[in-house]
Amino acid sequence: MNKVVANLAEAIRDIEDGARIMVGGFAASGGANNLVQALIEKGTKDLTIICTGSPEWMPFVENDRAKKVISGFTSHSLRPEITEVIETKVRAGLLEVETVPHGILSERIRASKAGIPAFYTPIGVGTVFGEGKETKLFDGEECVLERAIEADFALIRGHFGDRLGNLTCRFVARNRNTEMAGAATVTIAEVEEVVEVGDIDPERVDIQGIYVQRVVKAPKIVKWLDGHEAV
Amino acid sequence: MNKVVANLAEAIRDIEDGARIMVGGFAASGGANNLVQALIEKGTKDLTIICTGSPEWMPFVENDRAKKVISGFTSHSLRPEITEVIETKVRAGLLEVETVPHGILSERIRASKAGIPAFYTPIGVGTVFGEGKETKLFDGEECVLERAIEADFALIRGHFGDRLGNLTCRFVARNRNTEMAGAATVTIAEVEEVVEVGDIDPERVDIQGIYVQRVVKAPKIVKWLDGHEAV
Amino acid sequence: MALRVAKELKDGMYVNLGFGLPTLTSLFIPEDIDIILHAENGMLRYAGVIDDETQADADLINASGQPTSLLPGAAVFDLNESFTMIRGGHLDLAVLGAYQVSETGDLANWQLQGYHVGGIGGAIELAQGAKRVVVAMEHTDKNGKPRIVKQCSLPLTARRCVNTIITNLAYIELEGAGLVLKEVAPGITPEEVQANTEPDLIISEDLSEMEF
Amino acid sequence: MALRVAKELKDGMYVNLGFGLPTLTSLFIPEDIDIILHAENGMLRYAGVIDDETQADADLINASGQPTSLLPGAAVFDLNESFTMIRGGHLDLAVLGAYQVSETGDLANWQLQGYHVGGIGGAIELAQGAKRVVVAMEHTDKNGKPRIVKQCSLPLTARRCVNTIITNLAYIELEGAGLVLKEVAPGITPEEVQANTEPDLIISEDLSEMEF
Repeated sequence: MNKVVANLAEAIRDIEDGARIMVGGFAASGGANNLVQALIEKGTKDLTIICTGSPEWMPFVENDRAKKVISGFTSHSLRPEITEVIETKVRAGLLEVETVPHGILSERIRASKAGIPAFYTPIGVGTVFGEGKETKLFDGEECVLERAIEADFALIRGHFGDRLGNLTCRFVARNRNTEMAGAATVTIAEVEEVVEVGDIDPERVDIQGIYVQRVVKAPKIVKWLDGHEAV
Repeated sequence: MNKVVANLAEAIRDIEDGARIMVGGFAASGGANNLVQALIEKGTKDLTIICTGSPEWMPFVENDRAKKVISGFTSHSLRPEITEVIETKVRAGLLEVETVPHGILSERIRASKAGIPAFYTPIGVGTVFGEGKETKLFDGEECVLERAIEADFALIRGHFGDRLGNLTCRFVARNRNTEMAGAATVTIAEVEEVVEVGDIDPERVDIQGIYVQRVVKAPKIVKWLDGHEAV
Repeated sequence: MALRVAKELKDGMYVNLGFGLPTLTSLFIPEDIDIILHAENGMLRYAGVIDDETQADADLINASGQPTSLLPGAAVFDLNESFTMIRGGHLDLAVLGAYQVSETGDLANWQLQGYHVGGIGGAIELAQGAKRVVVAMEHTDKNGKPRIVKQCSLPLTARRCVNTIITNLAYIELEGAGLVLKEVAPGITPEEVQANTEPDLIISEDLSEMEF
Repeated sequence: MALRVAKELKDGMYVNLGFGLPTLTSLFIPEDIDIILHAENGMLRYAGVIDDETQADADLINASGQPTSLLPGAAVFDLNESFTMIRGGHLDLAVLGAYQVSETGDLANWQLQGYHVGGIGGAIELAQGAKRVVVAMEHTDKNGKPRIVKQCSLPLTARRCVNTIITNLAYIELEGAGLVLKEVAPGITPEEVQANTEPDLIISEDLSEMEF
């Protein structure tokens, strides 16, 4: 068993137009920036991007590769001019957006990974986030039914990885990487370092190899929330 | 903030007759054996015990302290004579049992911790485990509605613990301890060693202090599945 | 305002300071008590913002994406665990920014009028999940219009969730009877607060001046 | 029987060996391939059972509660993560014991007739969640009655979940057409297998003798 592939292009070889893609990361931490860049270079389009916010969907939206963005932040939290650009695209029918609360998106992704087709939550009741959803009372509290969200590929970032697909994550780089691993048909992980089997402490495996199909070594790229890259 | 209490008796001081209690552990690993023993000594009765199997409910059932057992194994997996004793109690109306698949119990406990009142699952459809439950089709597959399960107290076991309630668990002693921490109104953790704040690596906190109300130092007691204690 | 918010923080509390302005509060927490700050991206017990980017670690950022550091007793975890904490009612207090708060405690803080895009982030879960919700905001918007309104005109984040409003002018509690003005900023009269507030305020019998 | 089960294990597979008899299989896994054994109590890539209790670590036990050890590349995790793996369809193969299997693949392996108590454990999730389910059991019960039946008389674990049955007498695949007898144990005739099986068996055209 060897899940390590030679390069980024091989890692994303079978991602085709129209695919549904989960992208890990939260602000500057844990983004699969190399895999995303490789996918932009490949020219794959009409993608549905499921992610935390602008750092993950920006490359796809800027390059007109996204058909739809499902995210906690479909606006840009720091740059109003980018928000205006996105809003204009949406009004022109060039882009579809679905704004989903961070934690509900997280739970829907985890549900997909965990074989839970749907769950109830009070989050969103009485707002646009609960609109049009089935409701049910639990102990007198109104709840809405939320569905698991699936994808064809998950692009995630780890720190160390081995050929069995076991990964560690640094500090808050865990963020959405842990939930997305295993929530898509194929999970592809870029890692800072490929280590020998046995090098990762069994108690420090943050993402178990069972959820990961491919591992590729790629340098850490840090993009701060305002868009500038770390030196 | 100091969650460390002086002794076992103080840790369980307010557990009263009729309480619903989650008890961590799976076979010989991670059981809150000291807290359970203290509760038996206190004489608290009519308890509902939510746990993995016989190692956790045996002390309560043997001493007639349990009104109900909710567990993946309500029979004894290795000792048929104990199974007969339990079965006799159930038939005599002295004990109520609810056999719940391990993973569904786990998910119901986690749901309680995570503010999810209910979820759907295909597990149990067409068997006694799905009987009498609401059903719904998702993508053509029949699923049953499972409710979160709550408790008044969770008795769990950690390895290291600090005064903020942060805990580590050794290897598979994570088992149900992680899910039960925070799923009850009050979570009480026995630990092998109380360490200084800062001694636990932030990346190795298995149970975050936010879920834990009390910590008490107590020696490790290993009971193997057949009932004998380790020397 | 941040100073007044900091006074809400008591020993032993688990607290989330939401995106933007409220994160400033972390700079004013008394050092002699244990306040455990929760960052929705996966941290408990983090410290203030690191201004020097060369000292920053991108894997130690707060929910606003700013570099920070961990205090002794910290824990890091993933987003799902983080929202288990929030949704499961494990936080004692959430401090949120707002565009508008209604007299019944409805909160609007995620989307401008007429937009399709918006940033809800974790605000909705914090508003519904925390045991107590404090809104910290400027009393009026940039056009001088009240942000405390009878009914929110902007898309709602959550209904009936706000317990306390702290602004540059006042400290207001939402109680069964309505909006109770408890404190005014130094030099501000209750009449000035009312003039900048749409719904009627109940003036507390023990109205005092804000202390920091 | 355990030897025959071991032949089902291929390089790269994630496999759960259920409570009791099937755990023996872990002793017969070829050393030159990567089979990742999953234990429902929270381990991936564990080794055989440790017989000497003085060498045992209670925090390194398999799902049957027996002491084991971790191989290089192992991971430990909690029960919830473990069942996320099982229910989410991440296991390639589950090998389970059984009291009865029906001709449509219904499985009964958790409770005896007329009992109120029983041990379902994780069997139901393994039966419904694994990509492929192999049952390993004695062909007949202690009274010589068939365990492969038209309809299970015992309480069901899960419906239509079994893909393959391996017994001391035979290797049987459950296909659309019915129960297909693929292999017989050395010295056993298809007629002897049929005589100990309640539903009619389809004899495979390439019926062979079991190899180990």
